[in-house]
Amino acid sequence: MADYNAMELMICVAARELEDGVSVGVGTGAPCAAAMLAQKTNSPNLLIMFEAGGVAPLLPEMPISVGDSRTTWKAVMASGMCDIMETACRGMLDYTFLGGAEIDMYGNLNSTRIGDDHQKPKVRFPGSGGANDFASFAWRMMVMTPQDNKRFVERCSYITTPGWLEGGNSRQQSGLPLEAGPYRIITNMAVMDFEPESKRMRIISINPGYSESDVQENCGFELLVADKVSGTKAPTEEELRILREEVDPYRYVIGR
Amino acid sequence: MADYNAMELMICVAARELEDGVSVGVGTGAPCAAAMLAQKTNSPNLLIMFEAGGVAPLLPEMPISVGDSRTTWKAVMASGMCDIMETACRGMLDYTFLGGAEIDMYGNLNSTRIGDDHQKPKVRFPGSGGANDFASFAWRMMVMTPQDNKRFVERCSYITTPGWLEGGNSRQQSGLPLEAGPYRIITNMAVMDFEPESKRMRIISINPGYSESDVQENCGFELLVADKVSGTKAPTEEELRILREEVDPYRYVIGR
Amino acid sequence: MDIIKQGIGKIFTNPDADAARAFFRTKSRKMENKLMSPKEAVEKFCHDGDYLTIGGFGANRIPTAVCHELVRQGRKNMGFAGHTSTHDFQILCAGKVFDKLDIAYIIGLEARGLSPNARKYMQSGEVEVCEWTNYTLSARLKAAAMGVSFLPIRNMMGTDTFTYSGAKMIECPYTGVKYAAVPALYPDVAAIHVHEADVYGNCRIRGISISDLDLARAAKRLIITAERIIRNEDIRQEPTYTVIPYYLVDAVCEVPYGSYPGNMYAEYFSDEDHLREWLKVEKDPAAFKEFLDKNIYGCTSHFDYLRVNGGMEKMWELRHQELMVLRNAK
Amino acid sequence: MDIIKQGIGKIFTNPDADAARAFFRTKSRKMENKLMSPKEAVEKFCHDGDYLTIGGFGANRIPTAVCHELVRQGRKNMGFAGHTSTHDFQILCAGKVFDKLDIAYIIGLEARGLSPNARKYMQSGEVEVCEWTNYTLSARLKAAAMGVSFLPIRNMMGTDTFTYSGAKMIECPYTGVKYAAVPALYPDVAAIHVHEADVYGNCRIRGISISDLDLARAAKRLIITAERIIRNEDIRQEPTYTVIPYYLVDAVCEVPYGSYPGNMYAEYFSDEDHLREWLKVEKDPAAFKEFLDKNIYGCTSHFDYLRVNGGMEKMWELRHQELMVLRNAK
Repeated sequence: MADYNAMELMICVAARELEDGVSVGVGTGAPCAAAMLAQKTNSPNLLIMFEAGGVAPLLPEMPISVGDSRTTWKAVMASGMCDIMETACRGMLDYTFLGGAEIDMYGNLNSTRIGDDHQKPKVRFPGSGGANDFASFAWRMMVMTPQDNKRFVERCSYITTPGWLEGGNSRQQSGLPLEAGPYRIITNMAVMDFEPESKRMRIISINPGYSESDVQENCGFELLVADKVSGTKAPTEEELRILREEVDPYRYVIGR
Repeated sequence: MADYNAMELMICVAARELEDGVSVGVGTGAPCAAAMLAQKTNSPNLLIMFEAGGVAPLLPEMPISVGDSRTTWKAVMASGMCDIMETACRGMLDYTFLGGAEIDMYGNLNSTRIGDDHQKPKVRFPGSGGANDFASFAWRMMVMTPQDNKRFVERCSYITTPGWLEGGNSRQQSGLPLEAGPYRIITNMAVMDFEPESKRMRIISINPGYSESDVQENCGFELLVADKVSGTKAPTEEELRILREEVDPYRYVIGR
Repeated sequence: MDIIKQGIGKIFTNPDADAARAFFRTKSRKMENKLMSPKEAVEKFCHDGDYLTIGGFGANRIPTAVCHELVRQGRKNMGFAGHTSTHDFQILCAGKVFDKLDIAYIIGLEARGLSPNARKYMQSGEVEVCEWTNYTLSARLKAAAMGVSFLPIRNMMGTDTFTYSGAKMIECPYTGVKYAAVPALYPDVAAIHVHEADVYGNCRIRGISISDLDLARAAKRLIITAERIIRNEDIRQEPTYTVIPYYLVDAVCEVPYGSYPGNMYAEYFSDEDHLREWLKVEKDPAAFKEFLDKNIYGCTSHFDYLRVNGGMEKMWELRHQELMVLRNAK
Repeated sequence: MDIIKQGIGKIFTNPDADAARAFFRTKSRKMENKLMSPKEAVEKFCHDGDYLTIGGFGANRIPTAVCHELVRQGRKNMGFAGHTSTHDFQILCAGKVFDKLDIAYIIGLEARGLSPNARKYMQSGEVEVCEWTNYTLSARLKAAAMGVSFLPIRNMMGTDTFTYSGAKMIECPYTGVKYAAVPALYPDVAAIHVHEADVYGNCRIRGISISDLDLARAAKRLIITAERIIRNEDIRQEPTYTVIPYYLVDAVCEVPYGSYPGNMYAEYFSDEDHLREWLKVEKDPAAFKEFLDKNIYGCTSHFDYLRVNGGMEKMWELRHQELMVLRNAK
């Protein structure tokens, strides 16, 4: 069996979620690597969009910015932010990948601040950027993140980006587009989805080398467990080869 | 003194209203002729816009459509309808020229229908097109039209395009942008403005060969009369030469 | 939401953004070859009762082949946006293709005069109408393109255009100023003529775009007719020029001189003689029938239509006329 | 208008469309030569207390010369849109140019990491903030570009981003669905870097436009920096390519390599070494001061800044890097 690190695993798992011919809104780093890997494996017709305007580029290498020239390299269109976000809002964006300093049991994300004084926060993060936008509009939002008690919290101290909000049908009542929301949380330890009624995070697959109790112990809230929990399939030799040789040869992402 | 017809007079009078460096939204025909004449006489810096997207063309000849290739001939931009109308809505459009089957004492225009059954009108006209848009947004709306009792009515049977609505401050209260509205009505007989308080149509200048009573008799409502009524200045030799030789050599408009 | 006032016009399409999202979710994102004839495209994507919108500006950059096909195939009871429409409207009236109509500008051909037949149809009572303006319909398409169910705009208020429209008057939540809210218009199907497209539907347009960029995004199904097909490599060489991306497009039809008898920017001027003949023959039912038989019903394709109207020689004359104006006018 | 809910954030600019109209009425429509240096442009059009917006995307197609000038001339107490901002934000923080901030994305340089100095400034309590998102701020600019005071959008709801924003929740008058209404953002002044402009301000951009077409229309005063000046005849030869017309523009500055150290599509790649150095020196106040003296305070122009960072040789290296990616990547 191949040797791989947690980042490589998460990227491979994420890539497999992108069925052929779907659209995905990505940022730099791991999400972009997952999209590139998917395009070279199970989803040759993957439609990649960048929030600044790049549409369906033939990515020559990992962009360092979602607006740099690589995001429109041999693209079919160099558009703008409103066009991309409005395309998402019209229902044309299937997937997006996001992250944050905190994630809670309903998949809400905090990328704004720690500390209660909003005008003088203890720690300031970049803020929403396009995260709130993509999470509101894309049908399915996914997260790739290392998992620990500090990051996986019962309730985000600040919700930058909507998950299922307060669970149940709270998102449906919020005014956000119907039926869109968090779909998969992919960590170094496991893969989670959300239980359809309560919208609480739920273990559906456990990564090689970890147990259910590892996953639960590294989470600041109680995780639900699916009726049938599978073992996450390890990266294949072929996935790793493409990821290492074609997607990220300089190990910008997988070297972390 | 030069010999000229009513159309030539109206075009010359209209052109003189366009001070140097203002912007004007025009259609085909007489408005376009007036704009072209102005550009070649008193307003070399006139900014001409067409609703379909043409911006500041060097018009080689009269367009037959506000969207034909002449409207972007050596233009500075070939844009679109929303851009033009939104530019007007932002307050960047100074003048526009419009017309209609009926015009009333407040400068409202009917270009929609005659007859009360809206679904089965006695006579159907083209409708608003961009007229309601330009009249709502441009600071000053002007009309060039032959004058008679049937066209100049106390109240339009249908208001397609806003003038001062019901007069007084009714337009101000309507929600339409503030301080914009009808400015000059230029007919074969006279030039009218609108009395500032009541917003009723008012004679300010009478064309050569007509009297105040001619003007009043060919109007279906009582015209106010400015304190000082001047005589409309006839077209100059130079204006006529440019109009006939450079603006409309085939007499598409001035031959009517 | 307080509605201060509202028009009595009927709204023919559903402005609900979630309903539109549910449709767009099912639309393919694959880059597939979508080449077909206008005949196939109309058969496949235009149905009786559908709401239709035509791109371009009346007799400029219009998808004539699709308009003719709709008449030839006898589509009926469609809804239509009489928006920046002139000759396209005239063609559709010749076939009585629609009986529900959003009106901005109809029956006229601008400086060329009015269409007697279109006017007769509009005075017959057979068409249910709702009034808007050119910009208002553009804004309705823009709302749909933005994926929202309404937009606030500042015109129409105080006029009968508002009264006979489907607009509603609301107040700005920030300033208290009154606005006309207009409902998003998501057409079931739209047809747009462009300069160049690849087989997947990535399109380039030269000259004015009118309302077509929003229309392409608002429409549930989109038929592109193109002057010429170019390679996907050409598209990817300069992605700045792409204004309609492939995933909006359902059919790509190569139709040279596809805007004829209309004008096509930097390609050919309008055939004013032919347009004048249209307006003239409409006055005489027998002559009009003969004219339609010759130009539409008797033609099997757009090439056929070009052939009966002077063919290549005529097209080169119109091309010359356009390029002389564009390149050599004083 | 029923307001269901509203954010507690402060709105720093007046969204009123009639107030904006009154300003735009006074703006010149004459095609006049607007060439000047970035120094003159900033002196003339950027004042203490003004609300500023910067075009581009953080370290892509940014008007670096204007950002440096604002710091060099010591502008203070400005409002700023932290919208698609990265290196531009970092520069302005170095000079503490603003103290009122609409936030979408700040302090980060994307995959490059966070700016220690910008973060420190944002944690100091010296800056009054209001939260939004990238699209939301784009929509606020779009509202202004459309000449209205608000637009309805479908994000932010249910989150603290809404709570700490200035948005208001309303209902669609057609569907009853909840929307976030966002207020128009009319910046006092904006600066945008473009590929080509004529002396009047007619501009062309290649590659992505981000939010710059709306920004150019929303801003009351607009400074253009351009890679190169082209002739008005060139503009008029192909009006399709013009995306910013002259009447929006107040100043035109020719600034070759004007986006340096940022990326400029099809011209040159970003100088990643220089950007890394920025992030590094910010950790050490003495080193940072020295760095700023060398790169901003001690420079008299953008050419000077280029000179101290490797001059023409470095620029050709970055150009090579960009064109290799664009033309020759596998």
